[in-house]
Amino acid sequence: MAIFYILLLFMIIAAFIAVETKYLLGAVICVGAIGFGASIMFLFLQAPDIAITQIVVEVLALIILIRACISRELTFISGPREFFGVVVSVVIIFVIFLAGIKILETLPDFGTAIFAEVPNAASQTYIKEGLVKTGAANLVASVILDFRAYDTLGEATVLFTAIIGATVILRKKTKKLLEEAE
Amino acid sequence: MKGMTIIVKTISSWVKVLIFLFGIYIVLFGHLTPGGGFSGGVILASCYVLLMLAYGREFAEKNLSLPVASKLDCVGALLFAAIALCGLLYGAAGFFWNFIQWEYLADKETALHLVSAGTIPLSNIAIGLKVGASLFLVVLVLSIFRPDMSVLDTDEKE
Amino acid sequence: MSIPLPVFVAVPLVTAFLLPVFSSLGRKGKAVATVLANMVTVSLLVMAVASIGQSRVYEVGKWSIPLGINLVLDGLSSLLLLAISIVSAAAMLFSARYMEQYTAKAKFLCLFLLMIAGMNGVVLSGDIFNLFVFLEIASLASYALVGFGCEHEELEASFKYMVLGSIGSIFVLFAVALVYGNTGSLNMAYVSKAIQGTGLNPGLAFALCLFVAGFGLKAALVPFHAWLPDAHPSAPAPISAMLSGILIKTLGIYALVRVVFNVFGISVQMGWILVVLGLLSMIAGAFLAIGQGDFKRLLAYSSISQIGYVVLGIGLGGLILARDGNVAWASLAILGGLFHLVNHAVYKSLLFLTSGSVQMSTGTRQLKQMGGLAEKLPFTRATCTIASASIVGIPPFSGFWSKLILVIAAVQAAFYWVAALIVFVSLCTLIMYLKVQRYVFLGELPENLEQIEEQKGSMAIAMVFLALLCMLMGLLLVPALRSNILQPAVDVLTDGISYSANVIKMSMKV
Amino acid sequence: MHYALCFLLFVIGLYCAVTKKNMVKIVIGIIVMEYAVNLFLIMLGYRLGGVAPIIDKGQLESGTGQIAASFINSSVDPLPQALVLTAIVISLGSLALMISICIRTYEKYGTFDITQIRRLKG
Repeated sequence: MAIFYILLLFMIIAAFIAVETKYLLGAVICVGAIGFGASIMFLFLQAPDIAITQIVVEVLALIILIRACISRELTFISGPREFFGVVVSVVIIFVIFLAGIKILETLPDFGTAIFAEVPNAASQTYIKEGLVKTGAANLVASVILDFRAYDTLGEATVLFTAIIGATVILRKKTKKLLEEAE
Repeated sequence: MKGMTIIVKTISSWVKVLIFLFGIYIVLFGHLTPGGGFSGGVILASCYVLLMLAYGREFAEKNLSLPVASKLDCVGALLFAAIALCGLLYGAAGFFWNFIQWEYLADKETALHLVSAGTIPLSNIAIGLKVGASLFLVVLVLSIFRPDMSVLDTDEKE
Repeated sequence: MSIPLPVFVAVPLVTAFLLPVFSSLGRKGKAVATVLANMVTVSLLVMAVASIGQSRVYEVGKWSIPLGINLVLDGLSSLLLLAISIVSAAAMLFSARYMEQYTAKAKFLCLFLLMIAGMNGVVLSGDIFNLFVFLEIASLASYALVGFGCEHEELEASFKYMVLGSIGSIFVLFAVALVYGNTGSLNMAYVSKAIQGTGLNPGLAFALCLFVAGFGLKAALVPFHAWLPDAHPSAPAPISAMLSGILIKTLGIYALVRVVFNVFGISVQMGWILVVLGLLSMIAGAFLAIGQGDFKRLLAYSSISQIGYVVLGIGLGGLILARDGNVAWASLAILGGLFHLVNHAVYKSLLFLTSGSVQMSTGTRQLKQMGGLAEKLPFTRATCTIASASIVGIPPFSGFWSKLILVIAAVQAAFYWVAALIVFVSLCTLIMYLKVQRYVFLGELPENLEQIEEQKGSMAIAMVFLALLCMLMGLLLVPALRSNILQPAVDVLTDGISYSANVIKMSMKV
Repeated sequence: MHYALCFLLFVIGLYCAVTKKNMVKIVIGIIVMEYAVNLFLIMLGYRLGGVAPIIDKGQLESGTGQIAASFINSSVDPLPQALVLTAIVISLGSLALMISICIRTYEKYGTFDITQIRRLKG
């Protein structure tokens, strides 16, 4: 149990450094630290598929982010650090954090999963009959690709849209003069 | 950008085979061991990105050029949509109906074998192909884009 | 004949996956891609008209309700499907000719079809996480399409739109996580059953606020409207017609209404929140729009105020329903709101298409640099006048009837100040569109615009198709048509929570 | 208490995305928010002393092929893991699009600072 606190604190400190540092590359590396902390956290939360995906997606995200800010001369963020704005936002964060504690009390506390209490939750049938109904031993794969396969179709489309969007925005010649059109 | 030092190049030339093999293992055994279409595809993409970083973009382009990668992306997506649609046509049952319904589902001998989960391994392969190709495509497109706009004409054939 | 529901999403998706293959085949490939895309949108229109007014449940993968995902077609979603297919058919037809001035047309058509598939997925889905996934598809496609021209303004507008849109989507995802944490299921019918059972604890109330904030960001209601006045003008004309005409309605208002009325159940406070949001958007949109010099920015601000009408109508209906349960009055107000939603989809997209054709001919969007285009662009002038007449609310056209219903509903429910505000804002809209007519079409022709000529071909057909619809929409109120198009949608909202009972009953039959 | 720390991470991301002036910093804020929501979803499904939801030879009773009772009441919830797998790849997709817009804007404007990119009114 204590490992979760350590990892969460590590991630919060890394997030705070990422937000406040003036050195752009440093901020990107702190985001990498949060990602790796999250992936270790997933391992301890018994989610191996997510840990594998998270680490490798984290590596690719780091490469994409570093691509955006490494080859730029402007690696330092100029401009004064206005003191008043920081204090106000820290106070707002603290208030929202307190409200969050009260709101998140209604959830079942950390160790007890929700699907155990709810009488006919879907997850109970996933675990009991997942192997019989879909034949997949990895229940997460059976949920992704058989019980909720429509989500994964949406998921593949999201990635497809993002790729086509990135290619469209980074294309070379964007406008043609009208007479050249026909 | 001719890639990194000789040490990185030699190591990455050995390691790339292992990464690729590991990615294929994760995709194929997705329904038995942790992993699956997404993790395997991302690992395949990271193998190609390693090549690109170590040897520079031209080398990576020779292996998997931009038009080929976008074609693979579309083929993977179409394969996955085809698996979904033939669930619909196969006895007009359901959109994503698992139509390879062997009787193995009930008995236990063939339960935990490689070919034991109907359409799940097929869609794992389709998703792995698609995620791998499209993530490599993203990193390639981002690295090709030069401010002086010299390259990147994927479709300026008009 | 009952069309299997996933076809509405699968057809545009499969075509979208095919289109990038055409992008490298040169001019012949581009023509084939355009024809294919137009065929898809027209077939979607035919399927939407064929399935108007029906209601059924489709379980994906033949898994019963709590296990798998189910697609729900009821009165409200068939009305939205119809509106989506009308606007996208016209915009696709328009973009066949208009997009000649941009490169990478096959990729544009692919993103356009993905946006349609995302919107169809949002309207049909019966599962909140699935709603989030398809909401993400439609928004990602629209972020890329807003920045399609890669000019200075377009890139900055699409970045601002993307940042606010992503924050909105993350709010929705956090709310879905909270709902799953409190109720244990993701299916809308089972979630609303669990909420009726346990009542609204603080966690679910916070989830409801996050939903309202997330979908409000997508619908550009006033506190969250910062991105709309930049995103819509800088997008290419068919895209800003789609964005303003239908995207903010399906991603924003439909999702908000579905979650508030059918999943959480309307309460007096939520009714007041919707009415206040509607009023704020209505007034702020109108005031900001009057001072605009840019044609499309004026249209974008007027979209914010018209969205305020729709949210006001539906919020008023919800308030009446929650406060004193008078279903007749509430259904009249909701009828006004929904009818205005469909009307606004038609004539706002027509206005953006006309602004696109004016921009393509004259090359500028500034009202001050135009004038006297009446005889140069006869088609555009006729359609723009029809659209302005119906948005302002001149009797024979459709806009008048929906505003009339809203005013009657407000007066009937003793909200006199709301009715007064509605009339006042429609006066401001009148001033706005008189200004547009004066600057663009009347007045003297500047010398540098002597030799411009009208764009014939598919652009004119699309505009005429929408203009005809503007005139005929008034017939929707005829009892015969109303009872099977508008009334089922209103009934879905007025009987709120029993949505879950209907869905489970329908799924039992299948 | 774990949920509250996760929510704090979410709020830090929101703060960074809303108040920072540098484009890459705003993108970093959005990524931190995505991480926080993914973590929150997985923590919802966790069970004390739980087991990963993967059935292998050990959990199958040899004779009947039924799943061992110990696995059923100690397995972690597979549903949030399926949602998070989708959410991770969605966040990577939107990150790629945002970074491509940032790079293109940097090429046009020469800076990442949105105060200097204020061509648009309103």
